[in-house]
Amino acid sequence: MLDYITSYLGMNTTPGQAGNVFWAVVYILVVFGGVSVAVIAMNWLERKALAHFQIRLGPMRVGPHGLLQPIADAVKLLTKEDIIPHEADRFVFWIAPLIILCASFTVYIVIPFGPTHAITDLNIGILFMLGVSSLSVLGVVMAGWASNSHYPLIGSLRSSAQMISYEIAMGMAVVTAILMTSLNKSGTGTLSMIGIVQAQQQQQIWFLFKFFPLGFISFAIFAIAMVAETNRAPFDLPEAESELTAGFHTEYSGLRWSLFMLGEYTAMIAVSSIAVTLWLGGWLRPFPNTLTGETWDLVFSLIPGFTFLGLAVIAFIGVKRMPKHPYFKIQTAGLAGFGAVLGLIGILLFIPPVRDRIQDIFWFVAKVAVFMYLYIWYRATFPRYRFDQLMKVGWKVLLPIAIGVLIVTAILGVVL
Amino acid sequence: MTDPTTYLSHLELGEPDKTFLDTNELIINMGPQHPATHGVLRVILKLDGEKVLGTECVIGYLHRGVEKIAENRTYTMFNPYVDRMDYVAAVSNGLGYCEAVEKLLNVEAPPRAKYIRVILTELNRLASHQLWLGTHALDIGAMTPLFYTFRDREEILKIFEKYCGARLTTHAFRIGGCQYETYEGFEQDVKKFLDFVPPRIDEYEELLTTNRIWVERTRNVGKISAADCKALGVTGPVLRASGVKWDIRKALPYAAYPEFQFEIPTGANGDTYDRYMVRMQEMRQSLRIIRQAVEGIPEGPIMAKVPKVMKPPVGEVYHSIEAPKGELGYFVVSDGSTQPYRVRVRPPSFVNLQALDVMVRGQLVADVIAVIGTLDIVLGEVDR
Amino acid sequence: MPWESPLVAKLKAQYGSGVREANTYLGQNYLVLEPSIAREALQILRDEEEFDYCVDVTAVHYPNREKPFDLIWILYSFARNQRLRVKTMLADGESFPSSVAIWPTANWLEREVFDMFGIKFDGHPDLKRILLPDDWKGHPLRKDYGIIQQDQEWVKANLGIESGQ
Amino acid sequence: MEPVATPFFFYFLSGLTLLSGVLVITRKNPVHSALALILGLLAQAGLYLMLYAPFVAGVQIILYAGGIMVLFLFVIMLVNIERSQKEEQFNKQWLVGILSAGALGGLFVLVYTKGSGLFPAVMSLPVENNNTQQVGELLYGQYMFAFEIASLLLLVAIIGAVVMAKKRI
Repeated sequence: MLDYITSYLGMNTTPGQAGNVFWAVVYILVVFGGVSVAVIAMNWLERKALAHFQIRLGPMRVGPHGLLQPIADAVKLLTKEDIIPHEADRFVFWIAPLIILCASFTVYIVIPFGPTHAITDLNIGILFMLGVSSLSVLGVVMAGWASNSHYPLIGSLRSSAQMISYEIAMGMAVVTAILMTSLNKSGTGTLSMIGIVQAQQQQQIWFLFKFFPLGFISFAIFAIAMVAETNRAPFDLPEAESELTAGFHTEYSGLRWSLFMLGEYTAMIAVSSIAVTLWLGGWLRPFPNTLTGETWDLVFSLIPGFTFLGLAVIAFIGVKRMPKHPYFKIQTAGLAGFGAVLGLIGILLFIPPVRDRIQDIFWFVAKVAVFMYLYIWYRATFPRYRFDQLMKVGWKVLLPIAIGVLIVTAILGVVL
Repeated sequence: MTDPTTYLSHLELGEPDKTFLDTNELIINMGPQHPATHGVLRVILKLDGEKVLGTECVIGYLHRGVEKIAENRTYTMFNPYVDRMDYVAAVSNGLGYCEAVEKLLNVEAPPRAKYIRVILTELNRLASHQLWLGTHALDIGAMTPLFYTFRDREEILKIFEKYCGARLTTHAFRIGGCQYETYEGFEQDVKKFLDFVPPRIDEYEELLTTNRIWVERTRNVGKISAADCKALGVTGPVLRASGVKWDIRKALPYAAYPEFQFEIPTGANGDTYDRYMVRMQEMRQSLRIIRQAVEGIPEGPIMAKVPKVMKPPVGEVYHSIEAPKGELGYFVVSDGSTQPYRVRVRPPSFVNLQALDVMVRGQLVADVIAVIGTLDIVLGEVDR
Repeated sequence: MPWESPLVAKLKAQYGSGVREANTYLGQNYLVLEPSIAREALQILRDEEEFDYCVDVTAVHYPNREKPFDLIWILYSFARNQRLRVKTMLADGESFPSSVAIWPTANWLEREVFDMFGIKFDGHPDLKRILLPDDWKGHPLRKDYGIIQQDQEWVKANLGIESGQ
Repeated sequence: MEPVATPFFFYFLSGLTLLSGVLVITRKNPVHSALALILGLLAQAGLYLMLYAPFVAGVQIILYAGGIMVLFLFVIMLVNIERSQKEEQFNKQWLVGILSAGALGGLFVLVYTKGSGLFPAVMSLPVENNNTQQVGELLYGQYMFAFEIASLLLLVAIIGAVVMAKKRI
């Protein structure tokens, strides 16, 4: 048994491909837990960052700087009364949030956090991701219909029309990136997520910069479409509260509503991961081809550790700036403890074996975090599109450009 | 509640597009409880898909009978009531009423009082426009301007609070002048505000003016021509955005306005974007007026000689001012007693709201929200 | 103080004694017209004299008079930058031709006059109450309507409370 | 990777497909039927995966479960469900039904008993890794003509839909 467990450590592949059930389960648990924690962190960060965009403080009461606010919210949501409208279709009403949640989480099976850090590597990886994430439309439609009320129904119709429309432009952009994997000496492309990153490694270029500006345009299309796909501002029409109150989840409350939120944030992280994998070199560190050599490797491998130490320092500065009143004693201690944990992680990341295994994940997560921040930034900056304008952007702007880029990329690939 | 379809009976509604697949028109109720109707406005929409075929406003949910109250109060007692109509521009309401009664009494406020009135009214115009901008942007989906405008509006309310003790329903003026002399440091406060606010207005404009989504959401939305504006009696920024250079402060000046120099900003297309631009420029013009007023404020008394018990001679007078929303008129009839025989308020929001139907026909549901926002109505004034 | 102007002269020439008064009070001009010619005169004021903006339509109730209602139009001309009040007197229950066809803005304003005074306008496209509920009884701005008076039946039926009187 | 518990998954997925098929025709509420149909399509995708056809499985999920069924649901949601619930669920063409069911059953039995000669006894194990490439090569090589005809047909259908639904273009 122990052999079965340790044998995987020597293998240079994902647990899924190695057929090692134990490690696969471990990875699933880690990814599931990690994503849940990330969603909670994202929730806090969004409220905090949005508040600072809007010259507010955001949550400040629960825990130091509101760090425990998401937990308090979660407890509140779990203990809230669970309301199902009288005329609702109970079964569909009940299953809709689960479908969204399952669709968003299943996607993580193929996301490569590192060359071996993925639950499995399917050879249709990207296709699988697009397919499964398109299933969440079903959840939206079902939720809107099952509520048996006008506003949710209109919200879900808008939402699913939007998601289906943007899926097409998104798919075209993805195909452009996949096409780029095959433009090498041997002429073999791949749909596998790990394979795509490895292709970028072999070609010594992030696809963002390949055939400049073609790679960049396709990336931009994807970046716009993915915001629409996740129903976030400025494409948050289904949830346009000034028109439709809360869109398809108007009738939901408590735990079920929080499942929708969990699904939304999970999907945001998932599509950002696709963008990172396809265009930003996945787990590869910045400048892999210009800043080469052992020294640079060392320098970049130290960055994760320093990042966490830096966060710890910020936490300790926060401790110093806490009011000295005894009322804040627990909060101050909590913040100091949080800083200490961050610092400890930072120090752990300097140990060479850990460092080498972790730094892939660090770079991947760092790139995804940039996208998460962009989501918040969009939300603070942009007004909302109108429905016909949204459709116009999707069908008349993004789709033709995406097809054009695809064709030009294909021609360039044949010519060069 | 009455069946909403009965309301639509009189409208000559457009017919839905006849196509191979016929769609039915849909009648939905927006409000009175709806986040985007700015209070308790109820709009009944007749839709073909998302296209608006016709609307009908149902108002009166906030009716308090202000005009009836006026007939049962003395001239002085009625003064605070007018603040409750357009509660985001209470100072303007008070100015209009005080000047109307002064006209009836044939007295004139002393110059210093007039200057104080201009300063406070223009500050109030700024506050009203800021509130409008924040809520209008929020309706269209931009959250952030709301907080920026409220931050700066706070400074204005602080000045009001220091001047008269109230922030919203100020009751700042009395018939014949002002009750309070400016507090110590009033001019410094206003000047500090004048220096602080122009970059903040730039900040709002940075977020919206050239924002592509904002422009697309507002340009060619809720268009109304100058002729329609005049026919429908629409006044204020809505009229000016349609290209009519008309402002009561210039056309029929009152208070100390003839002494100040300012421009009347106008638009060309009469769409929501133009109205936005007009109001933004009006904010800057207001600052210009305030600066001139603060720098040129004369010394002297602040109260004209008015009797304690006011008994205006028998007669009637109509006086109107340029409120932030448009022409705010008071028609006061005196029968020689201490109580007004009749006070009629000509509310700009009420008359402007009538143009909603013209502005949204043929547009989409989302535009209805944008148009309600751009009309800048306050339901307290619509329903009185 | 009598008001002399070409406009008044023209109207007087056309209608004679139909123009009962043309005065200026506190610098504000007003005309008092006979109800029989008022509608026509309003049309002339807009078409020929450029009073293209109807500021307000309102009424005043004088219960002791023979014709208890003053119906008042406040007009403005953009071209002349001039305001003008036009008044006419109506008996109780007498209706008046609607001016919506002249100024569309009169639509809601006339509805409000109907709501508050009970003056009916013939030819109004949709004459019904505007501020008060549709089935309310009484017209509150008439002088014989007390300030705390309510439609007790309506209050009881719609709000489920006893009227506070 | 070696397949794990193949017979179990085969019977599980087949059972699921059959069950959802029965549900599709027995549910009174059309939305429930559509949901059952989606379940069946997903189970079929699993079966494709077991046949080493991951590309087909992925396309099945994207197109059928994610795309076409959403459109189905759109239409069903917008029609009046109360009316359809009152209508009689099965029509009276049981004779035709029995005949066709019998014919299909007979065919199955025939294939099961006599079909051993038609199929190879041992199936050659397909290569999993370049499945997608093979599909692409077949589509754009051998079956190019058929593929293009199909795409032309779809284009005509799209234009037809637009013309029917919109008066002014």
